[in-house]
Amino acid sequence: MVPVNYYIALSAILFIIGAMGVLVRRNALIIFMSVELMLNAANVALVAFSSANNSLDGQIFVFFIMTVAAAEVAVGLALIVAIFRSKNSINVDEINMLKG
Amino acid sequence: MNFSEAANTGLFFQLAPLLVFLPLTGMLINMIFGGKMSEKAVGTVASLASGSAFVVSVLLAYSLNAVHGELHTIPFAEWIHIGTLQLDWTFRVDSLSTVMMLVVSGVGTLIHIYAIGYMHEDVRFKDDIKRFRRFFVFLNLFIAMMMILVSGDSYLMLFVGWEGVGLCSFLLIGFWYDFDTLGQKSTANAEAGKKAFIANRVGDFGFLLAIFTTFWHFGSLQFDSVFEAATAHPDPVVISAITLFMLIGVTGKSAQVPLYIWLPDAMAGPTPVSALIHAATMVTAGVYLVVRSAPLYSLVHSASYIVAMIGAVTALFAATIAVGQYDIKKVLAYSTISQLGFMVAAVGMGAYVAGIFHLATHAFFKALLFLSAGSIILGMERGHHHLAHGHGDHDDADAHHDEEVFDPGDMRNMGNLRKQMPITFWLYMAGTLALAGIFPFAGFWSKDEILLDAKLHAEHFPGVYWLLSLAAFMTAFYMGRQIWMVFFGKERTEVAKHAEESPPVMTVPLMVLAVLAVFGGALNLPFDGFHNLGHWLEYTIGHVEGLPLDLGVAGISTVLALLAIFFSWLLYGKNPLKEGQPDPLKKPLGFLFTGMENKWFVDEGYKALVITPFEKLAKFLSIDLDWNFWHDWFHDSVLYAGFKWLAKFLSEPVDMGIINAIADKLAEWTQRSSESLRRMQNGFVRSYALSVLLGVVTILGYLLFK
Amino acid sequence: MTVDLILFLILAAVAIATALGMLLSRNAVYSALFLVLNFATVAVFYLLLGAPFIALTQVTVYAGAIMVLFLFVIMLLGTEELPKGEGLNWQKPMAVILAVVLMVEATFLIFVQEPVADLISNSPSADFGGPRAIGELLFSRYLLPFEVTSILLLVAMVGAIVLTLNKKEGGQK
Amino acid sequence: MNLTQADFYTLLPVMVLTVWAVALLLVDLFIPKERKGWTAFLAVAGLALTIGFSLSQIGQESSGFFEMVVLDGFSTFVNILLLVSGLMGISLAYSYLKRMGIERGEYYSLMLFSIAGMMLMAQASDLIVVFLALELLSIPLYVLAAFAHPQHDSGEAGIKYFLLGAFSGGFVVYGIALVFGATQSTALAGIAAAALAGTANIPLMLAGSALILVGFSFKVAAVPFHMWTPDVYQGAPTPVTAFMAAGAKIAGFAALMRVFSTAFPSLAVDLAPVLAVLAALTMIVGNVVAVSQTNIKRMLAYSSIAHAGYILMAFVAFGNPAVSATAIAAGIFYLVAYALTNFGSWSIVIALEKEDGKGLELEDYAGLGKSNPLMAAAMTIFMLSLTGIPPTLGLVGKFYLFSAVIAADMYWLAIVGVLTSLISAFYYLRVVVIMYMKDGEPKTLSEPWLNLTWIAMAAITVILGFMPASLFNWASQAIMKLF
Amino acid sequence: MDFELLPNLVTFFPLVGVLILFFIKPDNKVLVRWVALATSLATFGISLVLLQNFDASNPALQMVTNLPWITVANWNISYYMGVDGLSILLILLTTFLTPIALLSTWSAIEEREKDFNIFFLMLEVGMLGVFMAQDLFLFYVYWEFTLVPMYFLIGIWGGPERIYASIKFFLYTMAGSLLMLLAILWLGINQGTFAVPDLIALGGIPAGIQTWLFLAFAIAFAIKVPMWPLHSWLPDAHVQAPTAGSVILAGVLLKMGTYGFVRFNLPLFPEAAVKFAPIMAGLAVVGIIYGAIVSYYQRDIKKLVAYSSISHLGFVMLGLFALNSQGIQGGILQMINHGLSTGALFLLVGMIYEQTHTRDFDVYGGLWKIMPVYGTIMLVVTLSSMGLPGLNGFVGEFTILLGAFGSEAIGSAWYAGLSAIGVILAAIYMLYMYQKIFLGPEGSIVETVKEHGHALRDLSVREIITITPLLVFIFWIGLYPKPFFALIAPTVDNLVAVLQAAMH
Repeated sequence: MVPVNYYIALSAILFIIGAMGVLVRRNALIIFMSVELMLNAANVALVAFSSANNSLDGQIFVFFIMTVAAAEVAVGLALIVAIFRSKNSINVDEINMLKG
Repeated sequence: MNFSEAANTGLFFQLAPLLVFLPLTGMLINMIFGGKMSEKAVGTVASLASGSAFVVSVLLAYSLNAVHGELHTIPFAEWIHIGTLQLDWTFRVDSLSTVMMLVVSGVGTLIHIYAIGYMHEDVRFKDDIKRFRRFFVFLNLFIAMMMILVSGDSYLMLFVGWEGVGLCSFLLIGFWYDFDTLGQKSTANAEAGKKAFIANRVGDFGFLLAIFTTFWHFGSLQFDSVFEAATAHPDPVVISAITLFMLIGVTGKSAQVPLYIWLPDAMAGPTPVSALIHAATMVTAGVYLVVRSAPLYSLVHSASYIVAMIGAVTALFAATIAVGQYDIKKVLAYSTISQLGFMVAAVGMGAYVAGIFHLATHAFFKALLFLSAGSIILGMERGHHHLAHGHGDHDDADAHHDEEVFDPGDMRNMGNLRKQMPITFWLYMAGTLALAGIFPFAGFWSKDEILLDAKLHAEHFPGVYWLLSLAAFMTAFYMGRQIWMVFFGKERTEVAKHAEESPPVMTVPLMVLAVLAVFGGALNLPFDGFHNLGHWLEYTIGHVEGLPLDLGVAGISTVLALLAIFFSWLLYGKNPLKEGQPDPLKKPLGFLFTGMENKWFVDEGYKALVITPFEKLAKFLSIDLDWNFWHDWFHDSVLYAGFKWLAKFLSEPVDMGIINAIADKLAEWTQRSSESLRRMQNGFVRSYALSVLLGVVTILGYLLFK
Repeated sequence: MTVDLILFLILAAVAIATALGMLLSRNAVYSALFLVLNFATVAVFYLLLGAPFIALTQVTVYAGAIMVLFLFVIMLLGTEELPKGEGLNWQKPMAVILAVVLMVEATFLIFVQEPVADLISNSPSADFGGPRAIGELLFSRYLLPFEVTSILLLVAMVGAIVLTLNKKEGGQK
Repeated sequence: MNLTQADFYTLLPVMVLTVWAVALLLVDLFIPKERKGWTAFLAVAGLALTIGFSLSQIGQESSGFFEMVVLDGFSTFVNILLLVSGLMGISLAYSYLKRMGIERGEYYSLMLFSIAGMMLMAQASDLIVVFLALELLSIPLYVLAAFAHPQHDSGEAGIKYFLLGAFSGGFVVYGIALVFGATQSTALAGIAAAALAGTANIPLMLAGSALILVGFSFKVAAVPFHMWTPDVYQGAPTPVTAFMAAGAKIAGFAALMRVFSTAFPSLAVDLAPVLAVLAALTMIVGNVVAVSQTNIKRMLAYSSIAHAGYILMAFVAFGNPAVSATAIAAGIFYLVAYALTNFGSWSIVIALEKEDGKGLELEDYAGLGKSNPLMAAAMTIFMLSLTGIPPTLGLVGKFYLFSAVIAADMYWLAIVGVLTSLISAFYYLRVVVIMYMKDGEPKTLSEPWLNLTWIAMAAITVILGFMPASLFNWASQAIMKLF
Repeated sequence: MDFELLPNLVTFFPLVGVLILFFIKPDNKVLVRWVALATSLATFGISLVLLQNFDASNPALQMVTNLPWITVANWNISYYMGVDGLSILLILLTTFLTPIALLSTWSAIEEREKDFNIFFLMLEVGMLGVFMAQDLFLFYVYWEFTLVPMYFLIGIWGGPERIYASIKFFLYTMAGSLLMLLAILWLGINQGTFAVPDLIALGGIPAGIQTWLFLAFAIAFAIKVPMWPLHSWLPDAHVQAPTAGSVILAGVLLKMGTYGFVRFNLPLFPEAAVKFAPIMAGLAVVGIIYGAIVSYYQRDIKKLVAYSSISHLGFVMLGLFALNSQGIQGGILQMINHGLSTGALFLLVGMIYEQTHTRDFDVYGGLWKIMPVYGTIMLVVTLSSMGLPGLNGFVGEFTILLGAFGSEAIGSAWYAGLSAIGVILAAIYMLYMYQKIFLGPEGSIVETVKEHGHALRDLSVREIITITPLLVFIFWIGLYPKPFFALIAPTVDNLVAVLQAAMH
């Protein structure tokens, strides 16, 4: 049997990669995808814990997270599209009129 | 109840407050109604106010005599009561204070009367008639303050008067505040007043410390309780401290070395002021203070010696300067300093009677001299006006300003005034002889007593006698010089030729003073059965051995004085000074005379050592330290700019700034990142995310590894 | 080393590789596809961990629906590749440093401090993690969250419409 | 499944509001475009109705939905505060939207949804509900922030808020996962129980709680999770900003209070220093940076960050039963004070804002003291209150907070608080200076709802400044249930 | 009538005027002026009734109002007002100076007069409250509240640098008072009450903590006083403030600082007070000398007077920290004296400024001749400020120096000795000022004013009326200070007893 630690470690790695994506990519869409990866990593941890704890709560939570992710995606993509229409770019580095 | 009954029962003592309030009333009347009164009326009110104070003084003296000098204190008002600090305004009538009262109000009244005439002309020469009234207001105020000084029953009341007369001195020196002594527009007179006040304040500072020390060691400021406590527990350190602190006050008020510097400048005041305040009364307050504190001074010899030496040194020092002066009033001013030195030396040696005796005679003859000098100056002014305007048209102000500067007080401009101003001449002669100490004039007796004391106490007070004798010699010399220069020889200017004699309102009081100057010695003749002043003062300062006339001392001093006058005749009388000729002493004495002429450069020394450093310090503190450093640099640059910098630093988020700095150093991207630095303002989502992650990492790090 | 472990390691390698692929791809389409692969791999993990329902949802909803949406948008906007930008030079190194530190912290947390229970327990019942068990829970204990999610989706829908409709009407009125 | 009356009762206000919001969406379809004001009134009616229900619940306690949500004094207090904030938010928006040409019915629905999410957050007693409530409050706010898009920088505000919100949401989720792994439970009570029973993996739980803290800190804009705030506050339509500054903060703090004091009291020793440092950093950065701002919205944004720092001070005592009750009561009180003052000042910002997005620089306030003395006076009161000068509510709030910190013997934190208050005086005063001491002719908008808002807020700020006791008593009774 | 409520009436009566003013049209300047003046005069009248009902022989608080105000959790805040010997004179000074200051504005303030008067009356409320509050929180409220109107008075009606000055004033004061707030909170929480008399009665604060609390309070008050080196705000505020503002600032607001010391620092932390006495006295001495020297170098009349305040208040501080009855009584009386003299100085400077619009020494000179009444009054005030015997300044300075000289707490006569130098320096800078303005030949300003079409005139009747009351008190206190000391003495004796106990 695989120790739960390994799963958590994997989830941590994925999470960190996701976070890195937010930090280093300039494409709003990819940043967004990276956030999805972070959520996904959390899901892995939850399912692993759920299995280890022998409790379905974790899995249910994963389900909700997926739903929320879907909702976020709807709003997020709409926002990105809207921004693109006015700025003709989804480079987050160019979305910096507000600063100081 | 008849008069003597009233005197015997001490009823008159209740009049003591009037000493102060009569002059004050005069002052108030002139202040409030004076504007609508004629000059004569104003002068009369003021003179009456002062004169009535004299009457009261006489009554007090009479009553005191009637009760055999028994001390009387007349409580008048509570002043400050805090805990053990009980300060009341109580009048003290004893033999010492009555002498002072008599001198002050007596001489004062005469000078008031004289001033009516003097100021009448002075205000016209200076073209500001309105100021006539102000003069008498100040003068009355001065009398009131002087009365407080001499009649107070505690050190504090003495101090009140002490400061009060200082104020009057300031006001009167600066009376012609918009002129200088030559009548030119200037701040010089005002500065002189300020100088006097400040020098006096320095003295007062010492006096204050003396008062504090007294209070905290003897628990009171009332004279008798202080003396009682002091004699009960004579702690030499404390009493030395008190007496020496007091001495600072004395040097300030009585113009002793090193604080005398204000007095010569004080001649900027109208001449009656010089006579009254800066010769006869106020400046003797220091002498009075020492005599008043006799029980303290007699307890510590070292302090007394310092007092005596200061007096003696001053006497000689000022006399040397007087020799080199050309201004008639300046000579008298330095002479006053010198004579005050005699008095201080006397009281320092414990010769209180001699000191007070000289105080009184000096008041007479020095007032006489000053007022006569005033008469001379006015005479010169009259001559000057006569020449300038033909008919003495005072109103032509413009013409007045355009004239060449003429100094009516410069002895080099005079000469042979005996002819133009005969009355003044004779009066002046009386004063001069008294001052020079020629038998039998008043000065002879009092000065001799001091010299005798100095001689007798030479073992305890070494050097004093010689200094004083030398000073006495110089005194006779410079007075002789003055007489020859002013009254004899040829007129050195046109003005001198046209000088005019003064009116009776001025000369009559002078005559009274002249009489006093001639016969004043009668106060305390050194013969058995006389010693009147000594006996009178015994009531206050205890028994004093009346000294007999010492022919040796008297002879030496008389010979010295005559010799000095002879020398002066040789130098100034035999070959009168010509116009523009330098002083004959200049050659033989060389740099010494330069020193005398320039007052030994003391003023310059003060300027270099005290005033300039002070101004520099003030400038440094206010401009550099307080404003540039503290206000601008510290507040604006450090606090404000530092804060702004911090705000800016943080607003380009702090973590970014730090990271930036580190990154720059690590990778040496400095050049390349200058462009990105500019763009690295805010507004980048990714940077914000970085900040979030940084927070996460930090918090987790802390929680996991703490 | 058990088979499970070997399988895990292989899959983990794939998952990490695909995640890195997403992170590093210059082209957004590749990124999206890598992410789909990653999701699929993770779904296998879910199966391994006894969560078949979640695994299925992962594939259909996440990998299928959501990622397709992403692809759509990428294509729609034509933003597969961004022009090379300058700026924020220090951002990447800092991110890497932070990632490394975070990694260290995670390792410390997971393996050093009080390690989490060592083994995954065997699936206790056949139905553990199956649709039925999940469904029952969802409609009893988790009814409220379930309802909230529905509202959430509604809100998201409205929001998406508001944001895009705004533009269509020309923005200004 | 059997839903009981208790289930409904517990969540009654939230449900009413949600249903109303859904209904409003539908009704809005039938309201003509030029009459969108009706939607606003309907939304106000819904809020009023909900306030009525909430008021009726004062003093009631219950729990429902398998203890996923609770109703207690605390939640009722926060609910009412949130609903009132909603009311004010709408009163600010009513004329603004029309003026800016972005008046749409969805605005009000989205607001109601967001409020529902906030209320749910205050009532949640399970991490799953907390998470969902967080999303429910956030998603409408993302949309609202971008509501004026493409005008001004509204879109930018929206996307920044969204991306960073989602990013921080990831941390919350991962945190919850860790806590779940450590304690086998997502229920707040269950977590606390596991920790108490010793079955929990404490390091994991600690890490999880820290990540959850990050999420909340993001919502309340604590340093260093604050950086979105100025940009978003500036870019978002002003009424949204005002609502966000109050509502999101209240909800965030409410959840923080409930989660941390219910689920993690055992971690207090470890977390308190973290909170203290966060509070200090937040106060320092917020106040210091505010000084260099020239845009009033940005300045108020930093001010709101700073105030988050003050409120955070109330938490440093959490876990110390002797002082934490009053401390948290003080925190709630401060929240109220902040919310009221906040709405007051934002409403004046709106009154001066121009259609073209101008009128938001500080210099635009020059001469307000002359041209509109009453408004300037109100603004002055708000600024004084934010600074903490008597006779205002702000002083009392600071007084309570600082005394709580001192009671907890955290003197250094109190001193940081005091010093940063001093710094804050600098920029708040600048507004006053500009209004009264510089010349200008600012045009102000006079609109009944707006006027009502700032006049009422100014009055309340002063009156409560004199008589804060009853409000504070209510606040302290409200938090009793948490301990 | 229930006299117990008098303190409240005095404090809040100016609000009546504020209310009336709200309903007057700003254009109606005459009415605005009269309403404000009448209100302040009425307040003064009421404060005289207060004085009449004040039992000078009773050292305790009198006419007390003590109502619970905020009693939640562990805070017991009360609305606690009362009067005792420490405050009665300052209350009277406040009510006395306010109408005078208001009267002086009739020609000086030309725009927004209504606002000005409203702020001024509000300021009076705050100041009176400060002197009467006996609850720390209440005190803090009043204390901070005074900042606001003063801030506006400087910032709106001040000179060219008014904004800078007003902000500096605000921030400096607030900086100190925030630390005080922390100390207040510590006391309130740990001692269970905010009421000062109760706190004094409770006592028992450990010496170590007393030190910190003392410092926290002291910094707040020292900034207000201002003691060297925290004085940097003062020259700015004074110079920029309008005349009436300067009068009140110097006359009353600065006294809040010294009052704070004697009201709170000394009785609440007696041990710390004893411990700090030499340090505080040292700072006071530095302030005396420093302020005096710096004054001397000023070329702006107002600035000179401002710096002289630093010197004068140094005397007050020295007296207070002598911790004996001479020092403290002298200190309190000197607060009044400084209020009168410096208030009068600012008024007089304002009067000439209205005519000449400059305060630069260099253009002045010889005014005594042109304006004899003005010159004479100025002379009296100058002398009072210098501490000439017979005028009020002397009584205060003398008792202070005397007290400090023998103070057991300060422990060395050096402090008083050095401070006495301040007496010399005062003469130097005050006479310098007097000379520059009034003596010497006429300055260029005479011509300048003439060129503008009107000659310099002597004081108007209104101006004389404004200044005369101050002169009366300058003489009264100088000649017969007994009634004033009588009001202070019993309370101070009590205080001294506490301090003596702490010393041994």
